Parts: sequence; structure tokens; C-alpha cells
Amino acid sequence: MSPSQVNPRMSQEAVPDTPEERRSYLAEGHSLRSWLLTTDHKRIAILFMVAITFFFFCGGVAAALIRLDLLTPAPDLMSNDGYNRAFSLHGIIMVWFFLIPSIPTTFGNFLLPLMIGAKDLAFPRLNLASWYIFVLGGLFTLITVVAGGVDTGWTFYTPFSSTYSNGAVFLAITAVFISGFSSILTGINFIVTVHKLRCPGMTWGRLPLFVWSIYTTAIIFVLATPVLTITLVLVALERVFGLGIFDPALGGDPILFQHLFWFYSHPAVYIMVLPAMGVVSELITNAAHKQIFGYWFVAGSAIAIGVIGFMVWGHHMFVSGQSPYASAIFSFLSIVVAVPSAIKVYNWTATLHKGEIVIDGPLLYALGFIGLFTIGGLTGVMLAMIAADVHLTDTYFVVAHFHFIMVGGSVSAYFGALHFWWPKITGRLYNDMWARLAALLIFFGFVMTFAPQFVMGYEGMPRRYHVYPQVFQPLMVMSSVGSSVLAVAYVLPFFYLFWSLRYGKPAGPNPWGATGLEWTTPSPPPKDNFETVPVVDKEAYCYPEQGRAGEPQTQQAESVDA
Amino acid sequence: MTLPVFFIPVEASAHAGQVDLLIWTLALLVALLAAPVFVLSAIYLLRFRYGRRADRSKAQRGSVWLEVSWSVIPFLLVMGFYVWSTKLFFEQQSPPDDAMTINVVAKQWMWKFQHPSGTREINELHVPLGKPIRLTMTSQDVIHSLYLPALRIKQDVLPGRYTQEWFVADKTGVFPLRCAEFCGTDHSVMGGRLIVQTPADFARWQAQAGADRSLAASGRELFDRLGCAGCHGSNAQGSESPIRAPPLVGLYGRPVPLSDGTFAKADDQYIHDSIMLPNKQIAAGYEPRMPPFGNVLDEEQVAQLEAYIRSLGGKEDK
Amino acid sequence: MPDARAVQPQFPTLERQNDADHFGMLLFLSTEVLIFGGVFAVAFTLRAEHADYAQASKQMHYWIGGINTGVLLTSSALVALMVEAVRAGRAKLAGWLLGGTIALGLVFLALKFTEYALEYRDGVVPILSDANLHGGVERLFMDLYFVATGLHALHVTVGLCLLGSLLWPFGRARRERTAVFAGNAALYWHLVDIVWVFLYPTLYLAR
Amino acid sequence: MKNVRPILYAWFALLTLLALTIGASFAPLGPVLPFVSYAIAIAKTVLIIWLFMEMKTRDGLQRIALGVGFAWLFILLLLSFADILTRGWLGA
Repeated sequence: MSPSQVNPRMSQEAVPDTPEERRSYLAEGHSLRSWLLTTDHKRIAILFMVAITFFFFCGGVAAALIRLDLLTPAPDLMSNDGYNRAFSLHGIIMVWFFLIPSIPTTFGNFLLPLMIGAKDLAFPRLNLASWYIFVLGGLFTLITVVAGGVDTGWTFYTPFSSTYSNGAVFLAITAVFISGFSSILTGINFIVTVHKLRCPGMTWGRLPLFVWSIYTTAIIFVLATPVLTITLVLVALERVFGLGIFDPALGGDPILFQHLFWFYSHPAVYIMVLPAMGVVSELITNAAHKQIFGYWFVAGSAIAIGVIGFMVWGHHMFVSGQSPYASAIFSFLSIVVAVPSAIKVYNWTATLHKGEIVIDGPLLYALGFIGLFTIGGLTGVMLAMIAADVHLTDTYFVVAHFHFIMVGGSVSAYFGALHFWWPKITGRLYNDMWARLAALLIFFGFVMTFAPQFVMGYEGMPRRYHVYPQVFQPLMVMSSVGSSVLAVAYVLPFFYLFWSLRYGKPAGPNPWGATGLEWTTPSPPPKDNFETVPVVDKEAYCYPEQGRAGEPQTQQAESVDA
Repeated sequence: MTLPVFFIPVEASAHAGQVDLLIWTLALLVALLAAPVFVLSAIYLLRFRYGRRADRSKAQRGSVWLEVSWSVIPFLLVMGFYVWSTKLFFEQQSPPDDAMTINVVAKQWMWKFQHPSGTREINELHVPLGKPIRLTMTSQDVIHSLYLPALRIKQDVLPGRYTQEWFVADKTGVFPLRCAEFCGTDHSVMGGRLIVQTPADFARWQAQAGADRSLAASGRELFDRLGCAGCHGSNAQGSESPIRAPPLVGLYGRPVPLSDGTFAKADDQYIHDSIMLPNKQIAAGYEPRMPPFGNVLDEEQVAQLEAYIRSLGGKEDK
Repeated sequence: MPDARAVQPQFPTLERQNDADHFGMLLFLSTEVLIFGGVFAVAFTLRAEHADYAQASKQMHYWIGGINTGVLLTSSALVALMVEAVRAGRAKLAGWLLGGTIALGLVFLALKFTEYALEYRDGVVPILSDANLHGGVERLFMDLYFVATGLHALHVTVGLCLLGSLLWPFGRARRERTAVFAGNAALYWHLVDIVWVFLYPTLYLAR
Repeated sequence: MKNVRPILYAWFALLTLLALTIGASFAPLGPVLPFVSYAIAIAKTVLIIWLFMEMKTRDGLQRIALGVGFAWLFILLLLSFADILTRGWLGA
């Protein structure tokens, strides 16, 4: 590699390119059986990664079809029903089969035990079961597609979904219902692990912030998903047997469905974004080579978001026919939940102050997250204002807002995590120049795709429109062109990352000079993670005061001989 | 064709102007709160990047004062907006008493409007300039949402329930009318036009469009045709035989004692439910004998019956 | 069935492992609370919206429901005693208590299905036999009744399977691990009981 | 077997409460009945959780693990009823 491609953040010690003395988790067996029956959290993380990557591309294909069709105001590529099915599948797949499991089940699974010094999650077999349940749910999604798709949108609003829709609603609901159990089991597993399996010395105040985030996410998994589960059961019963629960023709209440649905689905947004925040905390501190600014505020704000996030769901329903008084309460609570998010963003900015910042791929992804999340979050504050929301809700403004948070934010962080922990997962280094290029492409492609949608929404363009007024065409075309840039940028990492598997330099245990316990293990880590139980005597992000000139250290106690 | 970026879309009411003011001030707030993040990050990236000599001593690890100030100050700023926007919202939720009521029925995939004069139109809504208009809306099938972008208002239209929105248009012209809640195959073409006319033009249009009879008269005809008179009396004054049924004269707007000891106000929703789902609330002293008309009547006919009952007098005689 | 020696490698001590199992079970029960919570949210909402919603509960066989409540409460007490017995190492007594619990669970299910049959005969089952259902609101009530009790019966069945799985390895009841498993199965059974405690006034006594 | 007695007492109390709740449903309580019924149901639940489920002797963490489900259910009911009970206050 030429010097420009060498990442200065990486330690430049020569790593011998010889087989590890101890076998890594990857070398524990190569048969399909050794993967499909594994209880090793690291292998299960890889299994999840394969599954969600598949669904990411499925959802991406649907998105590509949508954007292609919207190049012209007329319905030319797809029929109206075809378009409705495309955006419904895009939503269902991206929300439940990519975004919600994305960071928790992959990096959460891989890193949680490593970061707290444990040998595995508390319930390894449950963890594997969680993957099989997820795959079963995914299978039902694919069956839904084969059966003609579903046209309800990802929100399954009644009575459309329960009575009027002509799509395969029952199959789609079954798919989401099943995948919910995967979330619940993963959530229980993570919570118990964090409480019961921290290594000696790993106090709550020394937990890496990624662990705090995953812990809060797990709480949301456990407390929100059951409500979705029962709601979907009720809709399915109404659809299949014609029971009256939400159906107004029988005296049921369709708004009640929206309450129950958003009681899950609003916290679900935090399921998507909290782990991303945890990743960014790790990436920023390591790039700046500096202790996080305000550790307890960043950790505490994760918990605050997790708890208050359950009390704001009604802001999706300001025009639904909900009581105006309830709307006023939800509007207020929505403003309250914005405060901890703001705390996080400002703390990350302050962390950069007086750091020794290496601008490389992972950092660019993290900065991309911060920028896009800031815009997404603050437009969310605009939408929390009821009078503004009455005009903006159900328009492209909302579409742009949540894509900024969920795609611009969470997916950027997912890729950031992939680049940062890739050496740990695979033992190989990738070419950072390509990583920087991909990060920039994702950022600009994203902004080009979704910034025009804010304007369209403000001008009154409703979402989920197949045929749209002529005046919006220029902005629609801009958005579609941006999305093709985005598509290229998302595919790009797969090439250079796979290339690194074969040709990349061996990584060594701690290529970034990071402080977490996961970096004290060889890369890739052995099956049992740690040879002896690690002991911790330092706080998280104990980067040396002298910046990169200082001796790198980790949280592990020096006195313990490994 | 010029890109329609950064322009304020047409405002056809005073409320629209206020919402625009709110949105643009909020946009300013967004810029104000985001600016420190973008500007400071850029500065720090340049000043403290790896390999550049800079004063890195005494790096702070946290500061309670900073934390408190950057959480409390934005919060208080936003609270100001909260009061502003919520006040605006409540005004938009409270129609004045002299508003002209137009009944709206949504069904897959069209909008039907019935004026008090009896004029009906589909996918087009004619309204006079400067007069408060109240739309009383319901749906025949799924949830729709009546969105009038030029007025900056939107309200979901629910089956089995009345929702409302109101406005005073202050600009003549033709404005878009859209469905904003996904409602099935042709959701994206379930639109129409809002046509705001001067009162004179509106009167001319109404005369031309014609209405054989007023809403209440249609309701009266329906009342006779459905045999409501058999129980409620030929002039809806109530009857003792063969089946006792409550009188409807003077009912509208009054509190009605119910069989469970509570009271319900005889508003449009109550009358609607009493026709469509009569067992929902039973007037005290009467047997629940009324058959449900949910499968017999459509929402337009219910609106006509309501107009008839309103015309029989009551507290809010309009 | 894992036994006393089986400390899984990720746990430092058996005690920690038992603690984790217990903690995980309680979290799982929290999710069950919220699953049934959705059903109760529906019941409360419809009751608040329809003045005569509760009228429909007059036609329920409240005495079968009452006996069933007593049956479940008693079985819950038995299973709590069973856990005590296992801990005290009195395997034989525990076996009898467990048998009693399972028998009462089966009685509950038998009564429940008898009740369904009676309702079928009475003509108050929506769709299948709705001759005597008056109007939409009664229908609405019965729909929810069948959803709620059906879901509960499903949980009773799962609970019985859990308790039943204790029967066979009961010769080893004195071992710590089994006491943990028995304790967790008992927790599940108690939760099923709590759900019924709320279903009973919601569906049967809401006159 | 030192906890046998509290369990038996609790069982007895539960059956008494059951009789009470059936009795109350026949009393002319009118709109107060649901409050009485659910107060009794809550009392029963507390007995089951405290004595049968041994929360009396458990540490704070385990109490939280079970209590959090009920607490979140309360949030769900409280805020959705903030809507359901105040609908239609601003005219129809």
C-alpha cells in the first residue's frame, strides 16, 4: 500500500502473517453444520449479518423500483397496485428485517460479551433460537412476496388492512409477528448478560457507551415488542375470522389500533437509532483518541431516551382524530425526548475538542451520522409542533425526516461499525481510501436523495403517491438521481471488504489503539473470547493524556497476567 | 422550467400564513441549533487533526454547566414554540358558531360533498370567499385524510365517526385537494379541487348547479320512505304504539338521559350512531328495539336524516 | 435437563447462573404482561366507548368462571408449596403437589371448554352460532371474550407442558438445578393465574 | 418448608377476595363496580406476586424486572385513555 492509503490511526507494528497459535472462532469448524448449530455469539452475529444483508438488498431493490417509477408523474413502470406493494414491502423489509435487527443482532451480539469481558451471552442456545426465528419470519416475508405482496404500507392501518386490502396481509403480519419473538429473546438475553456477566471490575460506570446503548435497546425490545405482537394477532384474527375489534362497522375503534401500533413503533425508532448512537460514541472517542466528553450524560441520555421514548407515540396521530388534548400532551412529551438526543450530539462535538483526530473511513461514517441525525432530529422537533405537523404529516417532509434518522443516521452508523470492527471480526485490514470514498458518497448521495423531499413535503406532496402532480417532477428526478448515487455507495464497501478478506493485511489485536476489552483479544478472537477472565481497573476510553504519543492502554488491569 | 425551490406555496387563508410563519421560524431554530454542531465540528477537525500542532493540554472531560446550558436553553426555546403552535392548533380545532357546514363523505376513491342547500358535488368543493366553512367528514370504508395544502390543514376521515376541519378562505382560485392517508389502489389519484369563489359567483354557481331540495327535505323524504314514522311518529313527535320510540322534535343539541344513568349530548355523532349502531347508547325508558341501519344507509343519507332532525328544532338550531 | 454439575462456561458460578435464569424468566413474564395488556387495553377502550358494552357479560356463565378462578388460585398455591418442597428436598411431597397442580390445570381447561360448549348451545358464539347475539356491541364483547380466554387457555396449556416436563426428572428434584427450573415454571403458572384474575371481572362480572 | 404458612394464608385470602368480588358484582354499585372489581383484582395480584412469586424475598433488580411490565402497561393505558376519554370535548 502506498503511504496515502495507510491509516495513521492504525498501529504500525508489524504483525506476523502466520497462523494464530490459538484457533480463532472462525477456525473452529468449516462445515455448514458447525455454523448452523453454533452457540458462539460471534458466529451467530455473522449468521445475522448474512441474513440482514440479504434483506437490505431486497428492501433496496424495492426502493430502486419506487425511485425509478417516480421519475415521471405518470404510472409507467408499475400499476398503482404494484407501486403500493413495492413501497409496502420496502417498508416492512427495511424496518423489521434490516433496521431493527441491524446493529443489535450483529455488533451487539458480537461485541457485547467481548466488551464486558464475558465468554458468551447468558443464554447461547436462546441466541441461536433467536436467529432461527428471525429466519423463519424472513421466510414468511419471502412467501408474502411470492404470494403477490401486500399493499397496506408497513403500518397495517385498520380497517384497510383488516377488511379492505386485497394483498397477502395475513402472511405479512405472520412474518412480522414471528420476527417479533426474535427481538424479544435477543432483548432478554442482552439485559441478563449485562446484569449478570460483567467481568470483575467492570462496574456500570466503566461500561463502554456502546454497551449502554445496546442495553437500553434491549429494554425497548422487551417492553415494546409484546404490544406489537398482540396487536398483530388481533388484526390477523379480524382479517381471517372477521372478528370485530378495530372494525368501526361493528363498533370497534380504528384509532385504538394506531395507539397500540405506535406504542411499539415509535420506540422502535429508538431501537434503530440508539445502537447507532452507541457506535458513534465508540468511533468518535477513538478517532479523537480522547475520553468522551460527559460520560454520564451520554450514558444517562440513552436511558432517558429509552424511557421517555415510550410516552410520545401520539405525535404520529395529530390528524388521526385523536383528542386535541391528548395531542397537546404528546406534543409536549415529544419535545422532552428531544433533549437527551441533543445532549448526545453536543457531547460528541465537544469530544472532538482538543482531540488528536484521524480523519479516516470510520470517522467519516460517524460524522455522517452526526450530521444527518442532527437534521433528522431537529426536523422531528418541527413535526412535534402540532400546528406545523397538521400541514406536514403524511407528506414527503415526514418521509425525508425519518429517512434522515433511520437511513442517513442508522445505516451510516452500521457501516461505520462494520469498518471499525471489521479487523476484529475478520482479522484483516481493508483499504481505507476506498472506505473514505464510500463514506463521502453515502453522505452526498443521501443528501441529494432526501433533501428535495423536505421541500416537496412542505409544498404539499403527500407520501405514498404513485401518480403525482407535474410540478413536483424536477425535485422527484433529483431525488431519484441521488438514490442511484446512494445505491452505488452502498454496494461499494462489499467489494473492498470482501477483497480484504483475501488480500488485506493481518490486523493484529488492536489496530486502532482502542481501549475496549474486545481489543485485548487476538483478531479474530478465539472461541471463548478470553483465555483468563479479564479484570478491569480503568474507566472506558482511558486514552493517554499525551494523545497518540502516549502509551496505548486498555481497560484491562495491568497486573493481571494473561 | 425553474426549480420551485425556496418559495412559499400559495396561501389561501390567514391560518396558512400563520402556519408558514411558524414553519419558517422553526426552520430558523433548526439552523440555529444545528449550527454549533456543524461549525464547531469542522473547526475542530481542522485544528485538532492528527499531525497538526495544536494546544491539546487541559482537555476537559465534562462540565455540568455546559451540559445543563445546552439542554435547558434549547428546551426553553422550543417550549416557546410549543405554546405558539398548540394555540394555533386549538384555534384550528374550534370552528365559530356561524360556520357553514358542508358534509363530506369519503369512499375509495372519491370525495363527495353535500352543501346545506342540498347541492352535491364529487371531487370538487366550491366555497364562498370569506365565510367560515366547517367540513363534517366521515368515510364509507377505510381511513382517508382530507388535505388542503393551500390552507395548511389536514384531517383524517374515519369510518363510523365524524371528524371536522374548518377554514376561512381569503383568496379566490382553484387549489388542490388531496387524500393524505393511504387508502388503497387509487390513493394517489383520490384528489380534487377546492374552488374558492366570491360570494356572488358562489351564489351563481349554486343556482346553476341546482338542488332539487334542501338536505333537510331529502332527509324528511328518507324518513318517510324507510318507515321511521312507524315508531317515531309521522312527524317524528314520538309515539306510544305499537312500539315506543323517543320523539325527535327538539332533540338536537339536548342532553339525552341514557339507560345506564349517564347523559349524552344529541349531537351529529350521537344521531349518527343511533341510526347506524342503535345499541351503542340507549335512551332511558326505551327498549333497545331499533334495528341497526348500518347495512341499509350510506353516509350521505345519514347526513340527510341528521339535517332533517336538526331542522326539527333543538338547542343549536341552525 | 441440565443437572447440578452443568455450570455453563460463560457463568463464573452456579449461583450466578441460577440468578440469571430467574432474572430472564421474570423479564419474559414482563413481556407476557404486556401481551395481555394489549387485550385489556382493547377491553377497557371498548367499554369506555359503548355504554352497554358490559351488559353483554350478563349472559356469561359467571359461576363456571368463578369456580375456575378458585381452581386456578388453588393450583397457584399448590405450585408455590411445591417449590418450597423441592427446596426442602422433599421430593415425594413435591411430586404430589405438582400432580395436584397439573390436575387442577386440567380441570380448568375442562371447565373452560365445557363453558365454550354451553355458549355454543346458547347461541352466543360469533360466526359459528350467533342466534342469540343482539346487536353489534354484544358481538364485539363476545369476540373479545373468545380472543382473551382463548389466548389465556393457550397459556394454561403451555404452563401445563412446562410443569409436566418437571414430572419425569422428578427423582432428581433435590438437585439445585431442578429447583430453579421448578421455580421458573411456577412463576409462569402464577402469571397465568394473575391474567385470569383480571379477565374474570373484565369478562364475567362487568354488569 | 418454613414458608408454608404464609402461602396458606394467602390462598385463604385469595379465595375470600374471590367471594368478595362475586358478591360485589351483584351489589347495586352502578358505575363504581369496575373500580371495586379491579381494586380487588389488584389486591389479589399483589398477594400472588408478593407471596407466591416470592417477590417479598427477592432483590430490587428482580422486583424491577417484573414490575416494569406492569409499569409500562400503565403508561400505555394512561396515555391512550388521555385520548379516548377526552375525545369530543371540543364540539363534534
